[in-house]
Amino acid sequence: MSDATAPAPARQSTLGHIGYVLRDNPVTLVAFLMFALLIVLAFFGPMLAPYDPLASNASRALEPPSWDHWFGTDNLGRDILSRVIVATRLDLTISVAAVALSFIAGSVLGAVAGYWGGWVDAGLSRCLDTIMAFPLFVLAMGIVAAMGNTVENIVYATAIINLPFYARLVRAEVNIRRNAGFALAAKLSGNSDARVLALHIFPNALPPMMVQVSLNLGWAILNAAGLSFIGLGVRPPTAEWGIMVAEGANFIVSGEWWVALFPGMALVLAVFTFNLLGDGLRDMVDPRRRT
Amino acid sequence: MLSVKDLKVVFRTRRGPVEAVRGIDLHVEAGETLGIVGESGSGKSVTSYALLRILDAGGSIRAGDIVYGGIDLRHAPERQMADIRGREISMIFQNPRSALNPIRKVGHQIEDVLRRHNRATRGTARAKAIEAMEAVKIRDAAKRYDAYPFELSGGMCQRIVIALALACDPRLLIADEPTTGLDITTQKAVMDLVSQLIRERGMSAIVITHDLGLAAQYCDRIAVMKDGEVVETGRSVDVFTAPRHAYTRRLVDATPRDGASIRSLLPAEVRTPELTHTPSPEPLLRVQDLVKTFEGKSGPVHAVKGVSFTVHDGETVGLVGESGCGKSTTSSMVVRLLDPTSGHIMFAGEDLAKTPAKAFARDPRRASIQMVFQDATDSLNPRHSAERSIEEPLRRLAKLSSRARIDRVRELADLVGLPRHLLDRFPHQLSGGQKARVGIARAIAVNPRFLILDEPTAALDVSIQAVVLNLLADLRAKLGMSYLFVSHDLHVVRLLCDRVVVMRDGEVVEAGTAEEVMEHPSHPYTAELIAAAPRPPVRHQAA
Amino acid sequence: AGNDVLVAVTGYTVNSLDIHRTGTNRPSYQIAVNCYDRLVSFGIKETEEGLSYDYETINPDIAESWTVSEDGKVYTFKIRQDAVFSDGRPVTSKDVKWSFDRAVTVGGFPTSQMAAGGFKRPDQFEAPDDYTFVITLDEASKLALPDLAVPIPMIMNSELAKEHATADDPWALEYTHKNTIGSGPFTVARWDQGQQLVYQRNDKWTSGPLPEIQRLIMREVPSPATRRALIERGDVQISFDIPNKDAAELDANPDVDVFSNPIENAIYVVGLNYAFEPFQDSNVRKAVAFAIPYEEIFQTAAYGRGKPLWGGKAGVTSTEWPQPSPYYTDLDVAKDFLAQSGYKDGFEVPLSIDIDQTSWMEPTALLVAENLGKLGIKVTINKIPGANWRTASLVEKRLPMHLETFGGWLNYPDYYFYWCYLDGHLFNSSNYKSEVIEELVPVTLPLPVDDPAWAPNVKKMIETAFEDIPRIPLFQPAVNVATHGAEGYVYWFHRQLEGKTLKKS
Amino acid sequence: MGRLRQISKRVAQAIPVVVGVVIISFVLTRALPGDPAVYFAGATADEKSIAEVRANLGLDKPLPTQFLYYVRDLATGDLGRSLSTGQPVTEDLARRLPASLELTLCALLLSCLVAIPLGVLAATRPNSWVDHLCRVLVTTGVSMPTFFTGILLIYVFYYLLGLAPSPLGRLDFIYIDPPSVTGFFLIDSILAGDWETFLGALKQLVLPAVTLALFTLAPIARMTRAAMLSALSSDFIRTARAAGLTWRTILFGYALRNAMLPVITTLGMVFSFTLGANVLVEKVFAWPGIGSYAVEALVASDYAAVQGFVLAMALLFVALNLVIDILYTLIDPRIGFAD
Ligand SMILES: Nc1ncnc2c1ncn2[C@@H]1O[C@H](COP(=O)(O)OP(=O)(O)OP(=O)(O)O)[C@@H](O)[C@H]1O
Ligand SMILES: Nc1ncnc2c1ncn2[C@@H]1O[C@H](COP(=O)(O)OP(=O)(O)OP(=O)(O)O)[C@@H](O)[C@H]1O
Ligand SMILES: [Mg+2]
Ligand SMILES: [Mg+2]
Repeated sequence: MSDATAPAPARQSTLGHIGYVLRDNPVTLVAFLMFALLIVLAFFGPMLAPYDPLASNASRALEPPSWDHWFGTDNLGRDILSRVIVATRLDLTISVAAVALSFIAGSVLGAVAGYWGGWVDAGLSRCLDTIMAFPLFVLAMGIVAAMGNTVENIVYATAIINLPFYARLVRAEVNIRRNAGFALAAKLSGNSDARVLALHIFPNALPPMMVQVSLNLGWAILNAAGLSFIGLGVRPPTAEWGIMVAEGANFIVSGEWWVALFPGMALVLAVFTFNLLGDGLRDMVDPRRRT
Repeated sequence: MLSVKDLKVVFRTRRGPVEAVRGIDLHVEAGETLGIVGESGSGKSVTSYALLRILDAGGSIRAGDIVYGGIDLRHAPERQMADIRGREISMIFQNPRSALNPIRKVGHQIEDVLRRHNRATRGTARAKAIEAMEAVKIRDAAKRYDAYPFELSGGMCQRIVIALALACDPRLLIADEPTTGLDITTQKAVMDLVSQLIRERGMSAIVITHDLGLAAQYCDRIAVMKDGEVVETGRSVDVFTAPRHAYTRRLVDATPRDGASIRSLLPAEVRTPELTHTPSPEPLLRVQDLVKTFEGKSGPVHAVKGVSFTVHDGETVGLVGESGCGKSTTSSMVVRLLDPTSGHIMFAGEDLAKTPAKAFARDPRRASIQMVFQDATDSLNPRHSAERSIEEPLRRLAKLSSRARIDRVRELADLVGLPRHLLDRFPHQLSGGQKARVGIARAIAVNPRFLILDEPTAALDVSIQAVVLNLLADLRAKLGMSYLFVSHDLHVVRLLCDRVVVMRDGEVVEAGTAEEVMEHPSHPYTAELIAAAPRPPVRHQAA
Repeated sequence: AGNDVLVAVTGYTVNSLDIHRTGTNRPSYQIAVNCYDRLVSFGIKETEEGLSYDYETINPDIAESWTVSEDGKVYTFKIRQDAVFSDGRPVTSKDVKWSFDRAVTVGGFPTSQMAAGGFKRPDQFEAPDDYTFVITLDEASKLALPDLAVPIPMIMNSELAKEHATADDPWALEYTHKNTIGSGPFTVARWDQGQQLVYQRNDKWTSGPLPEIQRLIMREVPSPATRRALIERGDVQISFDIPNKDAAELDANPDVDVFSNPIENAIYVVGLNYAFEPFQDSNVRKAVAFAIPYEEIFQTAAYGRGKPLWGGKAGVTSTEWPQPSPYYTDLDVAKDFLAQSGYKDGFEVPLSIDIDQTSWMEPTALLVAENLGKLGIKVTINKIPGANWRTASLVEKRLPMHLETFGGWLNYPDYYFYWCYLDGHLFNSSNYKSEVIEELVPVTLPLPVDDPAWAPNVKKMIETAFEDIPRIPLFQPAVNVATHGAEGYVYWFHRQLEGKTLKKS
Repeated sequence: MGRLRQISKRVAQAIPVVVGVVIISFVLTRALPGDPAVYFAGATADEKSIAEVRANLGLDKPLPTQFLYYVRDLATGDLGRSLSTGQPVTEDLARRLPASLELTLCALLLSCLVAIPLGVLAATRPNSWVDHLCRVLVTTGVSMPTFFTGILLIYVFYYLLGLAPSPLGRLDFIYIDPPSVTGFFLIDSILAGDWETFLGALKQLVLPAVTLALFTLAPIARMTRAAMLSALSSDFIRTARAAGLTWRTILFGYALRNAMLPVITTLGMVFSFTLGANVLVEKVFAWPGIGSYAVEALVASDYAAVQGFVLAMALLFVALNLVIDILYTLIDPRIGFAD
């Protein structure tokens, strides 16, 4: 079509674009609303919690949900609602920190391997293969067991097992674009290889990575919860959903379902939110989705 | 035989319904070949899909009648439609390789169709399929039967697609751009085959193309489409020699042909006098014995085997040849994106080949050699706005302040004729011609002395191609640049270039002035290339 | 399952059939008690909690009678002539000698347990004829005879063992690791490591009335919730070593019988390590002892199972052990003590717990931490994986504050003090050293209980331990067992399920 | 031929991975905090007996020497002896691996049977409510921690409803293990013609397999949907439609087969991932598999067991990749020719 007749859609504002993405897909909208809720809880949780999440009260242990304690109390008489709310911050911190770490490290390694190829690529691929050859959860267990179960180590372990996914993804994305016209054009414009890689090629790998990020955020929480379940999680009395479920699990059979159910629901909801967030996030960072 | 009345097709999209086809009338007589021409997006493909009711999800026929041999195709039940497809009406598509199931043997794909329409049983299928393959002149059909699409050349794949379409002896064949993506010589072979088969079997056909020359050569009648409407129908020769509609005229004008000048491609209304450029005898670039050997998976690939040519200051040299002959590899080396295996690239007296490609980004001579890429879409960063893309070399090479950059970008936009309000758009929001302009603006932003154009118009419609070619000619005259123009289209090369270099299999087979090479090719390969290009009838300059 | 088959579930896995082998874990001790006989064994008595072993009574097992020399150093046993191994070979004193030699030679746990009774070298054991066995002690000890009734000095078929011995493995540890060669009431019919152990009654057993059940299947089910579901629904007849909470609740189920026996000579304690500077201050230790919320711990960690060990009368008047300490929960008193100490403003200390024992340690630690927080002592809880736990707490003794438990098989206070309060001894995880106790324990340990010096010595030890309070007693734990359709469960000091008394009901 | 070369190349590529795994597993086990000598010396061990145990275990030697011994033993196929189970590691693995594999494979099979049709359904109706519903359903599955799902299922189906058999591992005690041929109870019982045992084993398998399957639905369904969407929008589908092929042939014969390639890759990843997730499920269902073995070994610093487990996993992984490559070449003729 010629210039004169070309329909000229006005460029949408970023906010307008986000608005569109949200309206377009009801599931994404719900996911973003839940995400907002999680963020609010993470920031203001301690203020919103009705009780001190750590205060025990042996005389009111294992009470079912009531007006005083909406989610009931646990075996030490602590308010489960408060603990669930306060745990949000820690769980989000673990997953965000772990994902951020693996995102950064994986991006750098993957981009370098994908762009320069050769023995760097071969070496890195073998290393990643080696990591992937472990059942990842078991590897995380091993790392935490070896380094000690602190929050930092859980974050590191989670980051390490997530790393191959990012590195591979970025490697593939960079690899298909390293000879793309726009990369060559950027070189002609006087960009060094490193700049071309960092400023031109890598940002184009972001949309698929956003999906990975959101999946991994959920996965990181599950991972931490799993570690807690086998006793390698964060330390008590810290409120953390995984530990709460793991501890509550023992009470289900005796009928005290609320001890595990509510933190479990919070866990499921958070992971669910992150998993659903992916497509929406991708659409937001992808300029091609703008019309 | 087929008549279409007031057909309207609507797509549901993000921004509301799009009327892709807005009430067209067509009819095809028995034994007749109808050509549908028009530029990209004019609704040619949608029309053909509508005929077979295989529109994409979201598309629907809003109004109109499609009657084929007395059957109302618009309202026929799906079951009946499925029987008609392939047996009564069949279709071949552009890009033959992707039109075939990549993981199924081609013979089986033909069998699937044969058996679907009860033309063969399990026992006879193989023989029938081989027969169908032989009908499209596939040599060694029995052997090719077991081949997968990736094992066949493009031309061979297209023959398979044709065999698939003709396997059940349909009475109407629809060919949607059957030769795009094929080599110029293969293109001719395929078109000759199709028209021969149509004639032999007495079928009717609809040939869809954006190449007027091709349509004129192979069709009895032509319908010209624009923006979802048919603006003109008539006998091929009439449409070409005496176009009635202004749009048709513009299209005919823009089609490169013998004896045209570069300005004559433009619509008469906007034609300005051609600016002259005078090449100086000083050599600017001298390429000597350039060799490039790639380390391929199965041994070395000799992509370029010792190429030498010279470009003078202010001159345009055309580099022509079939796909895969080493044109792009040569230009990549000259523009210093690729290191040659051996040879010299003397530019303004210095050997550029001495500086490795890796380090050339920071070389002071970087700004003096630039390039416009074949695929405008691919060459623009999808995340950068047009402005940002044009700005990039200014920022990196010219090191201008941000104010000066903005001014310069606007100046460049005006120079290449890109409306300023398009500057903050992303590539996917621009049309092909607009993207090409962005690419050109970027390449000339730092005033290079030498510009390599790697098939800059290959992905464009003829009318946009005409505009871009004229733009390039004007820039050359205004800025005194030298061009190396890479192309496989001899007509285009002749329009723009002073001299032509013809390549084949990594070697230069012929070089000389454009006139000489076109009129009196000395190498048989050149002659073959020239013969393969479609030759539209010459238009009466009356109008 | 037929009428003579019983199914029991536990949460633990058996890793060897031989208690003498290095690396054999505690749950595997059940093989020693079910498949082997000893020279003597403890009797069984009726208690309010049901049947229990009787530490006071020592019955013949393989030995039909024994005599002790005047000086208490020489023990002469007569072996029963009708006792046979499960392969039919008669049990002789040569087998006893070989088994004892083995126990004192192989090293590790068996050897040190034997040493506790005074059995240290093979030359102490003699088999003058086939049915006489003589033990000569270096010095008389009241621990000698009871130590012969613990699982370690079991009697093995030495002939059979020797057939499987090699130069590298003279004690045939490889063979007994996977095979039982005893004369006990059961043999192992099937052992699927990690899944189940199937006992088959040994019909040739003569050391007691033949067990009523033919087979006893021990299933390993790691999840306590699943174990609980199984026993409640009656799919299994016995759930062994169940959590306190389940015990409390299963009690309410009329179909399920729950037996909770306080473990003799065992205490759950908070250990305060002298290597950690603030705990060298006796006022700090007392402040901690007064700050611990004993009742809440007992209710949340033990669900009231076991015996409270706090709030006792001041001054030690009895030799009963364990007995309540004079400490109780009073934050004001605690604050006073802390104010008198050099750590008025509190301090920070990690409280370490064992991952394998979280069920009681975690709630306890949380409650302790919460209350100490009120004194200004900032406690962080540190979970240590099981493998590391022993190294850190007992071998390196480097945990400033920790939860600990020790249970002595031999039910004497001085035996407990020997392990837990003597400097350098394994369970003295507090690095505690008191002149008084260092002096008293070695002289008291061999003394018979009726020796006039014994009771005063023991009282003095207890007094010192309570005053210095390096280990703050919390409560005496119980071992809980639930049955559903089975009877005859007997509580044993070794805390293993003995099959010979069980039957279906 | 190209494919054979491709496969042998793949095997060759696995060698550095195996070497890497050997090294990492060694380093990881030595980095574990516990002192196995102390742990296994027993309750009342003293310095001397701990030293004895340490010498027995060869832990008194310097690390490089220990590594050399380890490699030497490996070369002879000796994985050492697990301290916590007391068995040679090879025997442990031989017994437990089939249990894990049986569970994992059944779960994956179940998952595929549900997820692939779901994905196809969603792909044929993109952005419809069916699509959204599928997405929400499978996402819910993957959002539930497996141990939570497992416990919930036991509570509902065993404890409350009494529909499921007691979660007691692979076979209730009223049955006798089938004679071991493959180690897979389902297969072994069929081979033995013992249908009762087969049913028993199947019943035990249902809940854990469902638990795992729920967790793996999402990646498979989503990949199927994406691959189907892109396959359905390819040119060859249009050709097939224009040729009048039936919708069934197009959907299953053409689109699905092309979509299988990425789905198989995903399956491979899900498989190795599931083997890891097994750890938790096995714990909940008392499943005597390799996952729970690894957890116990890790917590007990049981060097030989951890090393053996990791090595077995790596080899399994390599084998799995081989199988996937072979499947790939079976489905896609392009593999092994063009890269
Ligand atoms: N699936 C679709 N959804 C929305 N709009 C569509 C769809 N397919 C085609 N269109 C619109 O219909 C119009 C006609 O498209 P069509 O493919 O028929 O053009 P064409 O003439 O075949 O062009 P070309 O030469 O590029 O193949 C275009 O403007 C296009 O944007
Ligand atoms: N990186 C590479 N590795 C191996 N072979 C290559 C590489 N790049 C190009 N070739 C080969 O070199 C030959 C020349 O390629 P080139 O791209 O220069 O052709 P071309 O004339 O530009 O063709 P087209 O008209 O299709 O663009 C081809 O056979 C191609 O397969
Ligand atoms: Mg088209
Ligand atoms: Mg090219």
